[in-house]
Amino acid sequence: MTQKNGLTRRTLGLSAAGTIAAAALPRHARAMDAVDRKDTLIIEAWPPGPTYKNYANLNPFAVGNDPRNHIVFVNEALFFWNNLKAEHIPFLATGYKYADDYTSVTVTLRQGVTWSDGKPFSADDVVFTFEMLRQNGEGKKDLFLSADVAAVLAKAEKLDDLTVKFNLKRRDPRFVLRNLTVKFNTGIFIVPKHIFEAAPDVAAFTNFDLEKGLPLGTGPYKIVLAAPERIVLDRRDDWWGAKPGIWGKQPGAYFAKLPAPKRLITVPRGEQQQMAQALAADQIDWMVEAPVPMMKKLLADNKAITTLTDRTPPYGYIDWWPSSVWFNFDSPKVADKRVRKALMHAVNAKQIIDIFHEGAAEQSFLPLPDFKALHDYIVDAEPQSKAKGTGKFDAKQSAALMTEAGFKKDSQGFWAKSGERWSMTLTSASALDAMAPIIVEQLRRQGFDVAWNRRPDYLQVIYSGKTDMTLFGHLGGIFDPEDTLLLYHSKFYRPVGEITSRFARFQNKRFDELTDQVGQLPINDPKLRPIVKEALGIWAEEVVEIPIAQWYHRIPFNTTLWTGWPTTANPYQSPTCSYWTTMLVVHGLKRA
Amino acid sequence: MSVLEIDNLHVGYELAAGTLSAVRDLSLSLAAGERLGLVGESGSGKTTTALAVMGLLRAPGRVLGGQIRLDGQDLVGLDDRAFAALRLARVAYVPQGAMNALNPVLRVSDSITHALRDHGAPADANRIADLLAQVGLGADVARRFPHELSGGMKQRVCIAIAISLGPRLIIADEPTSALDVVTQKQVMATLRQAQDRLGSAMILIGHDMGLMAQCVDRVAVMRDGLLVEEGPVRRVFHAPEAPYTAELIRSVPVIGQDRRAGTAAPAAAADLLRFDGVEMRYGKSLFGPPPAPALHKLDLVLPDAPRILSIVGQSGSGKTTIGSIALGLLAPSAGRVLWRGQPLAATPPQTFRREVQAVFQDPYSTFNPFYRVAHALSVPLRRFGLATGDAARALMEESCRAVGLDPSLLDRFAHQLSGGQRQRLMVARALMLRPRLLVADEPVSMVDASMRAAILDLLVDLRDRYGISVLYITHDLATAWRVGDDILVLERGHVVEQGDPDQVLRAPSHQYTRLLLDSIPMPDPDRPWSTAA
Amino acid sequence: MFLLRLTKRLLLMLAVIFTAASLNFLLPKLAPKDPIETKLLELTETGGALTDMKGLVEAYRAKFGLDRPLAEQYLSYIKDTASLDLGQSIAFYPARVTDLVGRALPWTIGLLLTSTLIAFALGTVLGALLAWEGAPRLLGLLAPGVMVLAALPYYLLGLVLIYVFAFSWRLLPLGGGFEMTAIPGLRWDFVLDILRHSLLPAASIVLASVGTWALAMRGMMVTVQGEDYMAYAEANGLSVQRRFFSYGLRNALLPQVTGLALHIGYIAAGSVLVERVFQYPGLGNLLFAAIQQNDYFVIYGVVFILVVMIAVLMLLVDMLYPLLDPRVRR
Amino acid sequence: MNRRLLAGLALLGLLVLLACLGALTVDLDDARPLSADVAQPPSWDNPLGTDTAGRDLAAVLVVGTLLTAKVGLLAGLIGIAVGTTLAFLAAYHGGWVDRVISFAVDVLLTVPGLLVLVVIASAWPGQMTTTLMALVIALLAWREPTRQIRAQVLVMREAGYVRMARLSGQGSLAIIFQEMMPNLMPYLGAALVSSVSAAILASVGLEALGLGPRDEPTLGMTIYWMISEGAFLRGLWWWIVEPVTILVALFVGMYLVVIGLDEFANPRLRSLK
Repeated sequence: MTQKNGLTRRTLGLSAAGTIAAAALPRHARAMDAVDRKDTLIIEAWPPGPTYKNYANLNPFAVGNDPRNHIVFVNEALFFWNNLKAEHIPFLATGYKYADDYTSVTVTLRQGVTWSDGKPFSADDVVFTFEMLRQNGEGKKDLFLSADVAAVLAKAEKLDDLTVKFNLKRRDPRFVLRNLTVKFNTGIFIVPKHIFEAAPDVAAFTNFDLEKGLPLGTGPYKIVLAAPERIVLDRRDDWWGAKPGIWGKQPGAYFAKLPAPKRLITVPRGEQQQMAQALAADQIDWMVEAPVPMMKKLLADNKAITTLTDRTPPYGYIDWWPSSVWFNFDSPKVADKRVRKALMHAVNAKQIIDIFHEGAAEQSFLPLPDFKALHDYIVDAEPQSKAKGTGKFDAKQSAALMTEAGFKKDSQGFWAKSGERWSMTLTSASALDAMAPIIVEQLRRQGFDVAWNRRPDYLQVIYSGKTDMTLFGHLGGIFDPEDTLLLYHSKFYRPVGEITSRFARFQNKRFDELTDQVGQLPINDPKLRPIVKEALGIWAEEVVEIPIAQWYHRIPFNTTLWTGWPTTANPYQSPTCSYWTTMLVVHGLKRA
Repeated sequence: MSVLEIDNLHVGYELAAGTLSAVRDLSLSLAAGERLGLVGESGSGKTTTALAVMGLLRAPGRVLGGQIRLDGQDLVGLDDRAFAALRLARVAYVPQGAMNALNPVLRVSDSITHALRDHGAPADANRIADLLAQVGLGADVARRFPHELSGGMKQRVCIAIAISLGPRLIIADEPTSALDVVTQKQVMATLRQAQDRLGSAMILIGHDMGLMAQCVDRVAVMRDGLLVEEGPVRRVFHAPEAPYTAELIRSVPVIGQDRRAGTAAPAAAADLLRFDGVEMRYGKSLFGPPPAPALHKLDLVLPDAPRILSIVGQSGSGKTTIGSIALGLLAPSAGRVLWRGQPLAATPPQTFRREVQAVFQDPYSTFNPFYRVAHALSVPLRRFGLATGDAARALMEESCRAVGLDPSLLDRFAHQLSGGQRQRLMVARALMLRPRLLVADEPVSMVDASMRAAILDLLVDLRDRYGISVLYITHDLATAWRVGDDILVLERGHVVEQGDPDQVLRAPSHQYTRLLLDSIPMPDPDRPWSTAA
Repeated sequence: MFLLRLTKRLLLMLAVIFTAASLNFLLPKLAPKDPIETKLLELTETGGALTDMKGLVEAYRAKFGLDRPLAEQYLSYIKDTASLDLGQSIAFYPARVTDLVGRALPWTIGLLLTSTLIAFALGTVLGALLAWEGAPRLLGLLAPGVMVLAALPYYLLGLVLIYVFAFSWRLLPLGGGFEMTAIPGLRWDFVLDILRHSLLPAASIVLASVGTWALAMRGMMVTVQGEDYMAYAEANGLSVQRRFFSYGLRNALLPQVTGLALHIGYIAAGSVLVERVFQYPGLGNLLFAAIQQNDYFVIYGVVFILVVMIAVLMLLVDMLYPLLDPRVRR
Repeated sequence: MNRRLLAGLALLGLLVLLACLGALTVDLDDARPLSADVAQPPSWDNPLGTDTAGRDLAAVLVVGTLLTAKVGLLAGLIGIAVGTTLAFLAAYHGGWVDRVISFAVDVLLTVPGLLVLVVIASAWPGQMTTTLMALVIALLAWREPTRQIRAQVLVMREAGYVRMARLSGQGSLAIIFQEMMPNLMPYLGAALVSSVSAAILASVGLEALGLGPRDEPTLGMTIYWMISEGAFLRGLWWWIVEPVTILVALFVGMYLVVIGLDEFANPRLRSLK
């Protein structure tokens, strides 16, 4: 009797729970048409779940804005970049021309582009977007990326409705690629002037009001529902890009039609095992990322799951984030080059790759990702790195260097100097949490008393230089090595305690000179190769870091409902759903 | 025909170690309208007998033999359901602890309704009011909760429930032991009237021979599970056959007999303890009205000579408060307490502690369960620097012998001793410390009747042989009369009368004292309770 | 008299809330983690190096008043909190804390409140039966199981349930509030979906706490059974049901109810881990995310709500207890 | 001795025995990464299998049990010591001391413990260790003991033997330590074990949230790694079953001891077998 009672009570209680929860659901939901699951693409989005904390913010320049995934379906950029093919894709723009001295650039815009409210897209919008950022960067500084724009842009001016001239503060042959082109998680989307100019405080402007048609963009999707747990976008069949003739002879003909999914649903990033199971169960179509062991399990569980390299290793493509153990040049513990080198020879990158990547990655010898655009530079510099012993596991040499530097092993087998054990800390990026214990253990086995420092404020520890070593990736060059070299440029140096994004705190005059020279030359200039090679030689000589491995983005997608994903044979875009180029992948999908 | 017949009843507890008999060879019979007193000390088997009749024995307790017949029906071996139906409907029970017998979260009307309904009887407001009226309670009582009733009212409610279904037999298990004498008398009257009206038989269980003499037709005396004596009340009281019965009757102190007063008060001796306008209010109230005083401006003098001062009053009269103040455990809200002419606050605590000791009502809780009982005696010896080691042990053993205790008891724990032994130990402790003043707060109220006289005699001994003054606090006028050199009667914090017990109790001038005196049940069926109540 | 007691009790409650809120202000400030730097560094970690972080940091510090002296920040915090203005999130600027909390609260209350009440009801009856002498023998077999469950923390049980029901047997979803493909709305299928998702987390809470309630109840019931009124009820031949429910259960329940109110107050704070394990979109998850980013204002907001909830519940128990127990009515 | 107490002690004893046996037979250095092949099921070489960083789980569980017990004991002991002291101060002294202590407990009981623990854990300049973890947990571990023991002392203060001790000239300290403390022992014992249990609960919880000492293989960290490295999805059952089993045994054992001691301290509960 009791049990029966209990069960009914439970059911009653739970339905009460359900009603409460359902009642709390979105005020922002609009009446929605039912769309078949077969026409729906479900994407795991980047911001960590289980909820979007900021789902009602579609302002690309708001600092606290996480769901940029949705901005990418609503707003579009002047240019995109396809990293896999090193291809520049004109989008809202059709082309650009630098002045001879690279102090200005003129961009021509595409004809026939319209905002979702029907108003034409024009040079006014582009000028407005960039001038707003520049002025903010010179003044209030509270918009995302505004300081970066203000650092280089003197003024954006409209020449005519379809032509914009960007006057620069200095010679910059990479202005278009860096600022007008969207790739990975960088670049600037164009926003409508007639909406944003009405906002009194752009930093606090949410650009979100479904009733009023906000957010308003040029992109092919409009948001129909935004809730903490879901964002739903429906295809706009009046998208400008679907009109015949508008793309001219531009390659990538897949633009000239409406994207196939009638509806996109994004869910906040979940716990990996949970999302993997959802993917295997066809509940979602596209996952942010899966590490190798999980990928193997996924491929085994569901025949419809595939990756860029299909069902074979490395199950993905190289990302801009090769992993390294970075030395903090301001730390007295690693100030001696022999110590750095000894540490380097104590690390066995092969073993790390075998365990962490289950063998599905390559060791790296440079701070550069092996991109198509960077491959030549790697070919140039890798032999010289190897010659200097970079990335070589050699316990004997490690010990010899330590002895040479005046160290002795203490009773417990750890290196000590004048009786004092040489204790060091290694701090890791969250994505490398599982790699850190392996490295720490390798170092300890060679007598280095290294402790893994994983504090809740690890980012501040890293960027303010309060650790001896950092296990991290590289957010460097994409289309050429300049951005990578800038990671070591001393003009960004800040003393320990102050935040700087260049946390190597490396200072080398010659290296600075070479980097500055690179910055003056346009990409693909043949003069670049020897300069870059010399700079990377200094990097290897000074043992700036211990390169570990190329970082792979392993993105599983489910072909049960959607096919046409990028493949090695047709790498039309990086298939990463957390990148701002996601929309271009959606353009390529077909219904299964 | 008899309502109840018990033949050779044998009740025992079947334990792993063997069977422990609680009642043996008990035979009794009871006719309609008859009242039987079942007398005995704790452990004598009287309550076990009642439980057996009602089928309430709990495992491992069991009826091992004999018969219990109610109106000719044999009850032994009935199942739970049959017994449940029989209870209240045919055998009603008036509990001992009426204070806690009523479910605290139910209104009186609910308690009555439950009793009626569960026996298939209708229950409505009229019926309830009628029942309450039969026990002398107003209809408004029905809406009240137990905690809103006085002890006497609660007991009456229990009587109302007991008679609600017109039972053949009422078992009243010490129904008034928690009540003061005045209320006891009223409740017993109500119970008897109700029983008379129903014409049912009644068993009154108790140990108070006075009460028995006043209330029952026949008396059965039990001891260690055996029936010692049984007979009409007059015969038993006037010519007890068993020596045990005689001892029980004798142990009831009676005013006017056997007084053990000391010497006359010395004139103009120095004061030992003096209360000057002492007043006590409990609790503080930030807002609201100030709480009523537990003690009104009290003046009290204890001369510096061995005397026993009896303080008498009902519960709530403030007598225990006087004891606590005298012990220095409680500071008065107003007035002064002088110890040998010095304000108490100015007396060195160590000296004062040595000179004033106490014996409390509940001797069990005054022993720390963690230690052997010797601890309670050795600590003050050490603390007051009187003796240590072997000397202390010798002293403790000596005082044990002085109160008639085997010194080997010192090495036991409190729960291994009887109530009387524990209380004697406390007296031994007082004796050993030779204080000037002993505060004895109800020292015999939780002790079996036979032990009572012995302990009271010990108090007298303290005075006479060791020169210790005693503040004897009690609700029992008879014992106060017996040992007191002076008496003080308290009513709700006021002293209504004080002086020589002979005068005060033989010729009370205050009607409250008279009321108390009249309410005492005399252990003599021929001296009936006066009808004054 | 009642009003007086209420006033006094209210004053005490306000004092507790005020002190707790002040403590709440200081705690996150103790951490070396700067929420603005953290936020920007997170952007840097994924989005490439920001050239001039300093300017952004300062702009936002001024925006949130974090550049002012601590005492001044404290005063305005107290003032805002007193007027129930919980401010804006730092990490999700310009989202309002009230909105964030308001969105999370129903999930937490829906899941935790109902499962706690179910556990309470089941546990109380079970505990009472375990102590009841006339209860079926079979129940005794449950006792060890109940004891094991009582000893286990929610999250451990949650992990076991996930492994068995979600991974091995794939009967129930792994976590989340509702299906990935589901479109929220007030429809039956959606409500059912929410129920399906709440089954495992609810079960882990119910199972893990049912034992605790049962054992507490068992103890009280044993005590109550020793009371005179129980013996008296039996001596009056009252029915078993009557004695069990109106006499035993009813009286043993009193301290349980006090426990329940306190427990409800703690569930939100105490079940962060359950919400984490099940990726449940409630207050616990919000609080944990805020703590990770040291998002002062969200922490302040969530903790303040929790503190008020607990304090009010304690007050309610104090004030309502007399209704349950007539003895303390004055 | 009652059955529950015995069962609880037996369970805890078994854990201690296993830990000791393990400490003798297993190379404890194998609890560090790279000690064996990764993600291997139980085998002759690694009787309890290995995790994805190549830790030998047999060694991990031995070391982890000891470390977790250390955290629990340290925090629990501090909590109970501070709690008892404050409780006696409050209950015996009364007046404003009592009011201040009770108010502090009231306030702290309304603040979510996790928040405080996380904040303090991250405020520490160095890295998290098990000892630090224990100290952090101890910061809040005294609240419940204070409240419970205070109530107990308030009742005991009224006992006849305490009154008697005062009449025997015992001072406050003597009354507390000689008269009250011995009778509180079973109660304090139960409070200590629940305090240890609560501390272990808190530490495992914090660790499972990723806030634990990453360099030390406590049971909570084992749970953390097992979740974060996808043991569920990859079906590494031995990695899940083993730490969970030990934690269950630990919690159940302590729980049985607590209720056993409670029954000991509160004879009324004894009547039920």
